[in-house]
Amino acid sequence: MLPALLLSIPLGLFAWFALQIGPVATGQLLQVSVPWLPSLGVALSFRLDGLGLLFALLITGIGALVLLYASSYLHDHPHLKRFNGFILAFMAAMLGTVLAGDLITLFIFWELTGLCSFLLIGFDYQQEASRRAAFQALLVTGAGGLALLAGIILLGQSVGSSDLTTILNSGDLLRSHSLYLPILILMLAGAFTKSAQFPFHFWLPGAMAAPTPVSAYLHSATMVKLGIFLMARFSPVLGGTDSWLICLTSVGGLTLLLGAAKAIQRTDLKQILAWTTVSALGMLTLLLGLGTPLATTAAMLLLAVHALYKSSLFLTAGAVDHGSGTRDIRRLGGLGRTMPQVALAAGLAALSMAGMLPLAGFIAKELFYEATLHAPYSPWLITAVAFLGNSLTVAAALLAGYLPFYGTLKDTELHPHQVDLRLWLPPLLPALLGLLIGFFPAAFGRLLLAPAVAQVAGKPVPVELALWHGFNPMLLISVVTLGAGLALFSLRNHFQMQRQSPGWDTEQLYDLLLAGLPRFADMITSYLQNGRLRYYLMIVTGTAVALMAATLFTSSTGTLQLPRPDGSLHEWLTAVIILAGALMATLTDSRLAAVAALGVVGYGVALIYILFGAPDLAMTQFCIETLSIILFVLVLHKLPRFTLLSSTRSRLRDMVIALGVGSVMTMLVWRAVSQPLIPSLSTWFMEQSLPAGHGRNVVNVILVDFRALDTLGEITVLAVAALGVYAMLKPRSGKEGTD
Amino acid sequence: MKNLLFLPLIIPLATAVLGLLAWNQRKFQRIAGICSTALLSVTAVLLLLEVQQHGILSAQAGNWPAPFGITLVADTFSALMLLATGLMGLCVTVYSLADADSDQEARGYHPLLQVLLLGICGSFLTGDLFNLYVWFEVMLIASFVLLALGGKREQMEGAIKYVALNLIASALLLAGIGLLYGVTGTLNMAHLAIRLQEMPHTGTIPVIAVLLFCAFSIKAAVFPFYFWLPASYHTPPIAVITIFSALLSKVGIYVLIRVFTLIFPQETITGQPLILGAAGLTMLFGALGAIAQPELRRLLSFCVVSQIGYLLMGLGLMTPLALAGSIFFMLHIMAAKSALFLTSGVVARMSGTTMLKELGGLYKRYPLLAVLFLVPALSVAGIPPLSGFWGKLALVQAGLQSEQYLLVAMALGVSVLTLYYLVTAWIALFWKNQPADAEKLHHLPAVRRGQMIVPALLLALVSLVAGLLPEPLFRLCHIASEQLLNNDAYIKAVLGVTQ
Amino acid sequence: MESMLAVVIGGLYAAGMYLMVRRSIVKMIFGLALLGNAANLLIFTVGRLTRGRPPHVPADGVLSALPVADPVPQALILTAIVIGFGVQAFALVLIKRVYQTVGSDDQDVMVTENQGQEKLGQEEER
Amino acid sequence: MHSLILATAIRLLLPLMLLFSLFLLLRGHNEPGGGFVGGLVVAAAFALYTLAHGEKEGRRMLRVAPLQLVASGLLIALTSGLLPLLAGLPFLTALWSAVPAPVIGHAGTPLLFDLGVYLLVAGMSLLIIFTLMEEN
Repeated sequence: MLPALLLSIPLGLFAWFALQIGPVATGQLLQVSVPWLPSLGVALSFRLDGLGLLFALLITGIGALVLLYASSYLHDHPHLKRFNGFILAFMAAMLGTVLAGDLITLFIFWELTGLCSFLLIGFDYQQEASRRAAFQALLVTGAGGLALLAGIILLGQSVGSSDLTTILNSGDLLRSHSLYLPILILMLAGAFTKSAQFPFHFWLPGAMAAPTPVSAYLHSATMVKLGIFLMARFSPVLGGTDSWLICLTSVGGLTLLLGAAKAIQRTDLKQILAWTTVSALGMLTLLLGLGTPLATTAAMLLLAVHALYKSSLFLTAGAVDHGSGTRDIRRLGGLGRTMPQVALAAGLAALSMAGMLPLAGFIAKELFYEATLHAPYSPWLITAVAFLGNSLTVAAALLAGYLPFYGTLKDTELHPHQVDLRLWLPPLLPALLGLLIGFFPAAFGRLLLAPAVAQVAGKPVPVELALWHGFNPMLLISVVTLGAGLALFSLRNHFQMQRQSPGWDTEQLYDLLLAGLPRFADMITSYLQNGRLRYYLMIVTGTAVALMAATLFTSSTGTLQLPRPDGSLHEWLTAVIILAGALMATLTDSRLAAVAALGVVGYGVALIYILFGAPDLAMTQFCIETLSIILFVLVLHKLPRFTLLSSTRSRLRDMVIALGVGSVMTMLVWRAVSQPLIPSLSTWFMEQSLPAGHGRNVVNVILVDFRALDTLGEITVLAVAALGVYAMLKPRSGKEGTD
Repeated sequence: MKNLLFLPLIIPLATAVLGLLAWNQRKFQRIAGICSTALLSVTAVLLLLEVQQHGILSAQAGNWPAPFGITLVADTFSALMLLATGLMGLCVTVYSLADADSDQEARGYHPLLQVLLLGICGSFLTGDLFNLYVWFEVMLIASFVLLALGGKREQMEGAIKYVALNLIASALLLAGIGLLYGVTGTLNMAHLAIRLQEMPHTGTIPVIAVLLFCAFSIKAAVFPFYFWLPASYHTPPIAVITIFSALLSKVGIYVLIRVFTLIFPQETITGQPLILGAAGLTMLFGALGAIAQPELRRLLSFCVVSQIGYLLMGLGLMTPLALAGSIFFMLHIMAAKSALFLTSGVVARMSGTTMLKELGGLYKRYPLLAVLFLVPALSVAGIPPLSGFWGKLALVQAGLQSEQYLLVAMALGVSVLTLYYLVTAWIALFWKNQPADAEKLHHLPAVRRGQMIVPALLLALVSLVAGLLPEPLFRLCHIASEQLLNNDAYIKAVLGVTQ
Repeated sequence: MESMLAVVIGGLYAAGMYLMVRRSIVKMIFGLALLGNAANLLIFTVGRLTRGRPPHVPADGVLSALPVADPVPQALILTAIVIGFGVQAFALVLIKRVYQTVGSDDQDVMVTENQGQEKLGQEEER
Repeated sequence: MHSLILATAIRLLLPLMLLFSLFLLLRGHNEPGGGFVGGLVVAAAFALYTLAHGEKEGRRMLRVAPLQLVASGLLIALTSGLLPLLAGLPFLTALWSAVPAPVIGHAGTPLLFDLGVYLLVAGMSLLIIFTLMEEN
């Protein structure tokens, strides 16, 4: 595909979204909805509001940059076209999620982002690490996604609609609903997995196995922000409760610290950035948890600012890798001379990340501190957490944006070279945008931030951004933060030494789970599906009969009235003969005797049929029994003799089971025959047989006329049985026989 | 138009008879097989339309009035199942053109397939309980022979287990039908429904319900009755497993739904914990079984078991939404799972193995094949917007409405497991490098490849389209479930009277 | 007589069940045959017994007032017997083929479906 | 097995048994009997013949291949069910001749159906017996 044509898609979309800034800022809400599965109340529905617009601009804007960048970065990759396709699909899925106006629509696109990210993270599928990371990301976010599904269904059912506008107006109903807590937990499970919150954070650094453009796109601006988006989207209806506050601030704070601490222990550029992303996602969760208008404003600003500087840094990391052959900061240095534009981009982005004046990051950090200082509970603790996280972030920013470009090259084996425009322009643009926002914060705040914040807060919030607020506590903390960051940076060798001993992380838990699952499954399966037919038979029959017995004993009313044993001597004799035959068949160790015993049973049953008015049955039974005996003899003499294979113990066990089956059946028959007889169909058959069926043998008329369809099926069975015998015994030869 | 109801029986039976008469005319048998399945599909479409226009249809074999003669009934549910049967038959017959070897054909492969379809169609249409037993046996004996064709050791071992366990089911079924006749004096299902409504449900009737439930559950491969399925499904050729997995266990579920909504609605409600428990455990143990398998066909066989749990879930919940979800899920799983089976057959043909360890490296050279496996795999795992998602959505919604939280958690948890093992398999087949000592990939000739890929592609497309445009199909499923839960229309269509 | 036949049916089920769960597949086929007979006899019994009078219409076409045997269970059993015969014939030949291919009639040798089978049942029954 | 007496006896018995089987088939509608039992008698007759004369001779005596017998039996039964469709009646509806035919009384499609059963059962039994004997 032509790069220009390819780029025109995200750029066109970006331009369209940019045109909507004005209308949305004035409070317009764009909505389209088409019924999709009306039977289930599902509509494919979209709405463009402030929150969605902010995301949409980031998605399309950074998407365009990434596509441009990849056209150079992956230019000799055999699957570049596939890559572009995946990125565009991913972009569509992202847009669908952030613009969704219906719960199910939102979920569907949410899952699609996970799927596209699977393909993107595993893009270099030949590498084991890529496959592993892709699978991990899919599994973790997929599992979270299903929790989310349960959550949104409960949410929809509680409100009685899956339409987002309706839901966003039902905050009071939901917060007092009995299902509030399950809904919250399920939705947060989805959000936390997607946004790599503790304890699900590990998949994000793992996903760095993806090509750098993918990381830049997925892990800065888009996919990982979806969890944040979800929390922001539903904070007007789910937020504002204690559970929300505690859950989000604690998880966010923990993630923030964990990510930042891990970041400065890394030496790989992408790993550093990945862990700072985890940290930034923690900050955002923390801020959303606080839920004050101030915190919400800070969150939205930080979100935008982070997307800009982090995408820029990821792209520069890729450029460094491309131009020098490594991303290891211990080997790099002085790249500013060979690739000045990249160095400029990285420098600006790092300054924004560190929260330096006059970049956008500074404003975000000031707001952040202001929000934590005014937190609804333990403001000092939260501010301390924020301070620690920010200081570490400063150090990490220096590691990623300063160290590789200044000083001298540490590894002289490397031969860094300049990179082309398509590799340095994409990182430079967002970095410059960060600077631009720093200069014009008020316009940005009014046009983009305020509508988004209004959506998240559920009410209009005045947003007045300024670069300089004068000397206040926040500035003081900022300055101290910078100092602490510098100090941490100077101690970097110490931290990176620590890295030698791998610390414990929840990833090990995941690994343990993943390794344990097949083993557990194998254990269970080889226990249940053990290959031994007679256990299957025992379980199947045993369960069926046990269930029947249980029902028999619970469902019966009154005591069983045994039918009076009556009958003449020859009837009793026949019955005894049958039983004796059955007993002999089980006990004999001679095959011939067993066949004979079987014959005795068969003929005995035929006798019963004669005695009780069924000559047709008896005739058939006699014929069949005879034929069966011939077949048994023909087959059996080719088979081994009976031998005693089972131990006495297992034979006893089997006898108990068998007697259990027998007694349940006996009792069932007793019960059935003791129930009153209901007039059956036979009167009609008797009456109609001669006049309508032209036959006096009612059984035969039933077989060939009244219920001829049964007989048709029956003879089909016979035909196939014959065919089967023939097919099984037909010798294997190329030449076909005559029949 | 009532004679339309007989066509799904006449077409495959006549084709089978012609196939037997023309025993050595392979080409004729193949063409006849394709014509028959195509005709069957057309008939099913006509039936479906007819049912939508005129309501439930019934016809009396031999022109004897119900409940004395045998009734055939088509409602939306059975018409949908018939349509699925026709299409599955068509796909598998086409696939067999390339996949069935001459030895199989010389042993009557095509007529056997037709008899199998006959048994399935009969089971879907019949309104008579004993007649159902007959069709079950027709289906069973044909499946026995198809399973044993070829005579390899593993096939023989699988066949003996399959035969033994299914014959136990038949014996239970027969006893259950006999007892039910003894207690109620009738066999016609609509008539049974009326008579059982009038009778007190004490003594034998609940036991008979349990007995029949167990018998059908064996056929449907529900926990803990499913052992025969994984023990045998990995042994026959792919085309045979495909039709088995698509239709045989589904007939069991169909009959469970039919009998327990029509004849034993009361027992279904009292037995709800039991049914739902069985559903949950079927899902879970099926999924665990699939995870434990190092071989593709066994993995997919266990996957079949696992999905059956979801089908049973709808019956256990007994709400219109749940049943509609189950029916939708059933149709979805037929298409998606079969696409998966057929594609894995192509993979096996090309690689000469089905062991996951020995496979690999197909993504690079055959990206289309990778898509053809991935789309149905994701659909089975319930990833939107493929067909599996909607079925699962309906079931989960219904489960949450009925406050069956544990079961819903299980259904969703098993989804994750399904995603896990299917994607693991996909990675092993396509992304992973081919092991160094593996055989070179066989390149299949174009015609043969087409005959194998087109059916798989068609089924994958069905899953995709049913996912993107679910409404028409789902509405039909909803109508079907409404018809199932309101017996009156069925009874009126059969007996001509309301109760 | 029904009560006695119920015992016979139970006995047939028990014997059939016991034979089904033997290790030898040859015994299994005997078990199947007994189960078939048991099911038929069950239908016959619960369809209620009538001594001696088969469901035939007299030559003059006039039905007598005396009770006759119910023809419906008889027709069902006839169908079931025949189907059972077909299935049994097939199963018999299948067992022969299984024996020929596997080289044993011992069920416990037929466990190729489960490669890692050295886990259960090993401690038992040697 | 090559007993001369049996061989001769069966040669005489064979036509008689075949006649008896036809008798059973035809009277089945009114008295105990019918296509199924009749078919089994045919099978028994040929089985005995085969026991005496060997499997090859048995097949020769039967003239048609058992599988063809099975197929034609099924075909006849199916046809008897299809005929009423031509008259616009449901599948398997019985059609009867207006005037009673000699010997069998009323002739109708149920008789045709029973004939199909008869042929199929005979063919099926013989197919199995021949195949098993051939194996031995």
